[in-house]
Amino acid sequence: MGAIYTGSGYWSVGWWILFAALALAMTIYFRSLGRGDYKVGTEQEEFFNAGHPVPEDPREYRFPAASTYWGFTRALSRYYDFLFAFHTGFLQDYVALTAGVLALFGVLALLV
Amino acid sequence: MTGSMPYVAVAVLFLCGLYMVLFEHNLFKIALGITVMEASANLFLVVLGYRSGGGIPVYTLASREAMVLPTPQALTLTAIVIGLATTALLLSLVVWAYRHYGTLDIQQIRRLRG
Amino acid sequence: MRLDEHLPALLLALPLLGAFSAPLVGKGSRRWVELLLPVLSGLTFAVAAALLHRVSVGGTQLYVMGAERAGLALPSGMSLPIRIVLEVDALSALMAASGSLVAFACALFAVPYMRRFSGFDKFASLYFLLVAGMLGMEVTGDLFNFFVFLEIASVASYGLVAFWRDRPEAIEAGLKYTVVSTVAALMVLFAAGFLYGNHGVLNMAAIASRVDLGVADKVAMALLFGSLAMKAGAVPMHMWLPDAYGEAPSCVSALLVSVSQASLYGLFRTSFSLFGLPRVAPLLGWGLVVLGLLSMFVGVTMAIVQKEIKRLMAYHAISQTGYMLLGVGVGLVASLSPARMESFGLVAIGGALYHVINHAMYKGLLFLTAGAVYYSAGTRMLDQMGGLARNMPKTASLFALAAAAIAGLPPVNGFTSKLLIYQSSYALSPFLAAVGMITSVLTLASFVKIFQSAFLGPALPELSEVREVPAPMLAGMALLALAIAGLSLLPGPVLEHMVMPAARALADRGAYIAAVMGGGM
Amino acid sequence: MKPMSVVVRSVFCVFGWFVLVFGAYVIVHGHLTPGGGFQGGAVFATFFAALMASLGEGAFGESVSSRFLSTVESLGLLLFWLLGLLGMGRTFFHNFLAGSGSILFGGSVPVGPNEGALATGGTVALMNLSVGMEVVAGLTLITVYMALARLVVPDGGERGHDR
Repeated sequence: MGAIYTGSGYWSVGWWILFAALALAMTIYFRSLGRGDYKVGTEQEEFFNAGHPVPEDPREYRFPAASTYWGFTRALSRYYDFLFAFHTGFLQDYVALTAGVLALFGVLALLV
Repeated sequence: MTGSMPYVAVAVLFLCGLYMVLFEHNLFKIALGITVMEASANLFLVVLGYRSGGGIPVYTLASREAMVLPTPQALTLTAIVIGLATTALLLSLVVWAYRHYGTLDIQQIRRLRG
Repeated sequence: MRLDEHLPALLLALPLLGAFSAPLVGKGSRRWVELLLPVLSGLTFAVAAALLHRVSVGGTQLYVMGAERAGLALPSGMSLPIRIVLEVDALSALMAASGSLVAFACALFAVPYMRRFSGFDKFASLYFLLVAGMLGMEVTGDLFNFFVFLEIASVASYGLVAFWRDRPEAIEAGLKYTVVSTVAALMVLFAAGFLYGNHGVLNMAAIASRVDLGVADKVAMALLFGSLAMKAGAVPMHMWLPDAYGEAPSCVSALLVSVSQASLYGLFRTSFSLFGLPRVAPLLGWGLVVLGLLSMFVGVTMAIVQKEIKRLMAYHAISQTGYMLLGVGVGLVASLSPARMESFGLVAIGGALYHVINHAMYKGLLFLTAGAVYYSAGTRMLDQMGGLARNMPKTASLFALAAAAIAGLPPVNGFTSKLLIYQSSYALSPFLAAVGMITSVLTLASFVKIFQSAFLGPALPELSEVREVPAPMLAGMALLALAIAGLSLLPGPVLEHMVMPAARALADRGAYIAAVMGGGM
Repeated sequence: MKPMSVVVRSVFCVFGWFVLVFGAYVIVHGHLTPGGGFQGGAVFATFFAALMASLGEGAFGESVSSRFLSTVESLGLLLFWLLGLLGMGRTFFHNFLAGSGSILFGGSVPVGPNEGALATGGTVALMNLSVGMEVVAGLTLITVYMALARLVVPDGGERGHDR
């Protein structure tokens, strides 16, 4: 397997597959040991839905894409407010930004 | 001074076109602005190749030493062809946009954002 | 007549034949077009692969259109090339091979995919024009010819983005893309005019040998740099890209990734081969790095909140383009000193070019899987999907492979090229590598989002009738998956025989000039 | 479009044909004078645009179908491509006819100032012809579509969209 040297280390896909197979074998081994304190018919069998109430019908158990990473976007809400204000969907903003970057780069080039 | 006048005309035409694209709200005027910008590019190429007092760059008519450069004229013709294709496509897109949105105001054609 | 000498011309002639004959063939029956599209695309890929082999064995290939001999760039008594010259070095050949492979896969995919829509002969014609424009940009050695191919690719892509003309959003995306892109292409024309007025030539190698960085040269440099960066989709000039990629038919979106990379190729050529002099190298290099950082971060943070599957992927295309800009920018900054070039500059360029071909493959595959989901489930909103892995196991596993690749999970190919970029940009500044890693984590997060909301979870009753897509669509996707597997499992040979020669060809400005102008400059 | 007034119609019927002649002239003399396939073709197609503008769209739509125009367009482009391919003995687009003595524009160019010999130019002249064919058909097609402004989608819209 060909190794790639990056100057400060190397990457070889063969070694990686070897280690991944080793890790997989260990995982399967540990998993096969089972869990002794698991008891059928107690609260250990109940669902946990990230703190949300668990619906009665399992068909309704859904986590829609729109609320994925809700906390992440909430934490960065000021950054996202700016970003959405920036993406106006307005054609003339597109052209103006392109022309602006061209002009800025032209001025920089003339100064060098 | 007069030698650089064509370049001033190129710049003025170009800025007029850019102004139309940036500040007019009617889609047809935006399409016209792009055509004006294309015209300024074509004028620029033709002016580049011009030699004052030069002859016609046709082989069988070449009687003088100085000739107008033929290459920029070929470039201009190609650019005109491309400009025609772009303009035709742009106008048909404008027609379709009017059909779907019922308006020619670019500020109201912005369902895609964010 | 030796055919292998004519490979560069055949590379352009085959897609053009398809573009010209598709409307005529379509007069007979749709089936003929369905045969023509994959067959000619496959032949084009075969020609590109043969060209890649020939370049890697025999060095840079010149092809002078209409000359007495293919390699006759300077006829006797001429000090400057007068005809249109195709100059295919290792980088051009690599880009052409990867682009035509994606075109072949997308053509296979398009045959059943577009069967639900009318106007397939027009679609095929525009598709071939797009391929011809893309390949032309990558192999041409003439600046004005580059502009012409750029416009061919652009006009074809305007038509293809707005191909579903009964959808208002498609028309809107096409309209915006047309206006922005036409303005940018006019800037390329102005730049060609400035360079022609200053030097009297249009051949890129000849211009590069005469560049003196006067005012006209600098203006031309800025115009070329800015407009090609816009065509490649760099932030903050990226906003047409999610519109266009999101609304085009999926097989076109997958190909548009490669077409944008042809603009990226032009940007790299501008930065290295045309204007790569020490005086402006820091400006160009840091310009690429800044655009790259902005693209990476803004692209991925916008992607993570999207709700439409293709729009999300389109924002990722911006973010991944950032990696390439970063890698090549680091290489350009490093090129100022030979020691730094040797220690990490070439690695950075190699990583970036490796990422270019990796990205063409896995982003193409991602768009095709999105198209497959759209074809079968009939929706592109993530909220309306769920449990599709039960109905479409093959598509789901192909998606998982491509998602692992774009997120840079080892051992898939995306990791290899990102590793090269991280390591080399860390040598320039740790901040660059840190932004790259954060971007990679967020990329993984957003693809986990698609995978869990579209493919995992309980089966939805309204999607119970969904079936796996037809075999030609699966074949198109499997072709790209095979390419990903090859690039993942054989990183050493790929890097040694394909990518690093391309990186050296890009970095070696003198060789690019000498191939056309001869050694005695 | 409705037919215009009798003045416009009469003027067009008398003088419109000169546009055709001039367009054909520009196409055929493309290798001798400024102009060529695209310019001549554009002039030629102006005739059809003026025809539709002055006599109304009905005067045109019945006689020539868009299917025919599209065929002519493709044939012109394929001829152009074929002429490029025939040069492959040396290179793509090599002008193998120029100066070969062939009856098809194969004559040799006289030296010095002269009034221009039509039978020169080789494949350049033939390419002008094929491009002229393509441009006439293509521009007329564009004009027809734009003049009729007809919806080019199947009845009831496309199938297969998600909404």
